[in-house]
Amino acid sequence: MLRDAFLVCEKDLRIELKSKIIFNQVLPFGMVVMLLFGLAIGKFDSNSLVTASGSLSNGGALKSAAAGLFWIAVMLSAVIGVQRSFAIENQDQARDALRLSALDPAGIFLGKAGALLFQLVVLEVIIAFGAVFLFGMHIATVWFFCLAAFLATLSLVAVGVVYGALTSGARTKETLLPLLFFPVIAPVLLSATKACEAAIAGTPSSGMIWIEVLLAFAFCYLALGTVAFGPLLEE
Amino acid sequence: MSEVNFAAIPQVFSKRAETATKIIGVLALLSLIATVWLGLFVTPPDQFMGNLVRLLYVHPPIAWVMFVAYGVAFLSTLLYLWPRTRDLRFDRLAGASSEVGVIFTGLTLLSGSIWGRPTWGTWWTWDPLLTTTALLFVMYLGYLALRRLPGDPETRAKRSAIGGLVAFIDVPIVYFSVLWWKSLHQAPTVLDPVTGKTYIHGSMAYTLLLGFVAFTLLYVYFVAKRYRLERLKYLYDRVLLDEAIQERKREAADFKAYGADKKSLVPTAFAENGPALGDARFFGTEEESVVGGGEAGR
Amino acid sequence: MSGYIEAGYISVFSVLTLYGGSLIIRVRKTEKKLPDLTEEKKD
Amino acid sequence: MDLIVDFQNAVFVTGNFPLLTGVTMSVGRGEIVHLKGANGSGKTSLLRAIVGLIPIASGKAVVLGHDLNMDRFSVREEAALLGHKTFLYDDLSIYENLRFVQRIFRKPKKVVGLCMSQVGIGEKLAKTKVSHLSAGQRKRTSLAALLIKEASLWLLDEPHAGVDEDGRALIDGLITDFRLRGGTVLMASHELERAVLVSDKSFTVSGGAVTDEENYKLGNKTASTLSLPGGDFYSRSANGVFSVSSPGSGVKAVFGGQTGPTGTGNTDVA
Repeated sequence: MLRDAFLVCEKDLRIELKSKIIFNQVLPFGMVVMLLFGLAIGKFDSNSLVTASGSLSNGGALKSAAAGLFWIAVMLSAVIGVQRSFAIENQDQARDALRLSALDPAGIFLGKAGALLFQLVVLEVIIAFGAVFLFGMHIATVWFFCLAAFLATLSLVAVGVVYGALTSGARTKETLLPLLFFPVIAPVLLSATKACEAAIAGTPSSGMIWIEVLLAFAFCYLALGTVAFGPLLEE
Repeated sequence: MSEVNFAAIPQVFSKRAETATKIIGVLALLSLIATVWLGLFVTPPDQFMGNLVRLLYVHPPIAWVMFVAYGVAFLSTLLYLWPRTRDLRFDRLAGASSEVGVIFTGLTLLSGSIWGRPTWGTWWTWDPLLTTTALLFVMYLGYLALRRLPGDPETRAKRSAIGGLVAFIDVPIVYFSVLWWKSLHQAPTVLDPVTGKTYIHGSMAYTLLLGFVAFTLLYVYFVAKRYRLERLKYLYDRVLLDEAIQERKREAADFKAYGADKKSLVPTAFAENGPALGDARFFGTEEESVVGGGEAGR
Repeated sequence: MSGYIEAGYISVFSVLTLYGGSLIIRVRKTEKKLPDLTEEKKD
Repeated sequence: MDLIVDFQNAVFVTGNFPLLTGVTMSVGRGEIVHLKGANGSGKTSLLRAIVGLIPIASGKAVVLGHDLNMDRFSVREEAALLGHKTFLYDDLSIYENLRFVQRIFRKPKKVVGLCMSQVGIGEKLAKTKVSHLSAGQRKRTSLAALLIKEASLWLLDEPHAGVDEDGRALIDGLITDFRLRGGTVLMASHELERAVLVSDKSFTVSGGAVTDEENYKLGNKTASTLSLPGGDFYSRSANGVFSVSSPGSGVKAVFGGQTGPTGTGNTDVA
């Protein structure tokens, strides 16, 4: 199973290396979202408008919402990442090739999830830097931020790959995936935001409970995906 | 015409079940009328909430039905997934119950919001229960959309079961995370209008109880109807499928008779039957071999 | 009574009526597509 | 002769559409079967059904000894499907695609180069992204993938479509070569002359069922010759006997006639 996972993961990453779709399209999309947040929310922040002379003075509204905005940007990018991950399998019916390959479905699930995890983590690092620059986000406890982000991404990826496979055969997959994905992922958004706020404030102990929620979530959905992926491929 | 042997199809809704559904429907209607009458005109206003207490006879029963509906849906999903009890009936029940559940979730939010406005002064508050309910509403809308995707019944059932399971695992996680979220923040104190501060008068208690009974009966009636609808659709799709099979067999027979040059070889079943679902697994009409058989399908 | 109560009752029961009505109509319609089904299953 | 494919009134359905309405057919080991039929008659579905990609609705279907009613998965490891689509990842090069296949099936690495040279893909071409390839080159790539799998049953969906004359000769050569090694082939093809050249018999598919069977071995086809990748010649005589011969050592194998496929060195039929 792990061998199969490794194979699929390597294949997906190699495709990304060649096509650079995530890098060239999804990442800029995340950036656009960040900028739009700045425009939409920064506007209400009278301080930053009035003191236009004080070059980088970003005001309270954006700064206090930075963690949440960061995660919304990541989630929006994640949906596109999931769609891309399954678009790969749908081109030229490669999905049939996977079915014919007699690879372990659990391995395929873990492999696809692993590749997506890696891509999303890279994406998050860059978006996080964006948040630091654009929103004036200052992370006091970096390791805690990283831990929370990793666990949250694990959950995003697990749910994403399950729903990606669930909808990838459908004609309406582009619209259906976000509808299914976002409500289910809501607790992850909440927990990740709270944990990251704790990291920003430099009080990891207060964010520990959210790490637990994220852990529980990631565990549940990774287990479910591993078990359920076989029937999902057989559509 | 179709060759489906209806006698061979196991009938789920017997005459008795249908009569029972009708009786439950009538009972539900009568008890609802009684609840409304008692709630609006007979019971006295509450000493704290005044006339607003009259929403008490509607909102909690609806919320209760919502929980029952999702509970039933979850149980039947589990029963479907469990290999020993795997049966399309459970899939249908899960679908029916969650659709009714979505309706009642919408009503819970609606009536709660209408009640909340005069009581708390706000249409909406980020209370754990409210937030969870709202997310539940969206989540199950997605689940219903997933159920509507085409595919043969077994595939659809499996797909929906997995989707439903994902959604259901989420419910407690959502609830507790929102609970902790609010308790970490200083939550605006939301008073629960049912507990503590309200004296439940004798007639009020009976009316509330009647409300619970009435809405539960309504739920049963709705689910029975919805289940029946699903079952009928399933049978109808099988009729369509059967016709499509006969059509194709005729095609094969034509081929035998007229040879490869005949134009009509392009399958017509595609064009004539729109997208619908069916399952040949239970067909009783496949006995005769097509190969070498020109008699098929007339 | 304040308008909230009327609004609550009317909205709840109209939604329920609409849903129930559409359900009954849909069942009827599908039954009509399968005429022999509902007739024959008495025995 | 042991049966590789044995279908008895097998029905395969997707959604409300009956892909196959009751197929009865049997294919023995070492047979090359040509599937004829109009577009939409069910040839592709039949091939996909054999390899276990479509759930069986009713009837009996045994492929390579696996009952599809019980197990649709074991077949997939032992049979190979050359689809109408090529099952390749557009963004990877030919070599990378084939490496993925080779690693999936746990074959030694050198097999990739071997199979590429067998289908005439040079080293330079191997580094090209699949999305840049022509239809013919894609077909060759998926043929190489087919070879890498080393299956005992080939299911070829329109192998001759979109391929130039050299490519067709290559495909026919590969099929014949495969037959020499005891392989079984089912091939859907509209290219009648080419299919007749390599096949033993044909099934006609219409209305989602096999409606006719014709035995090519019984003859009255014109004689023709085909050169194989190794320099051997493959020929088909007017009475329906196939033979493989090499310029050096004479006739290597003979098929057809009354005896069915026979092993190397059997030269007495013609």
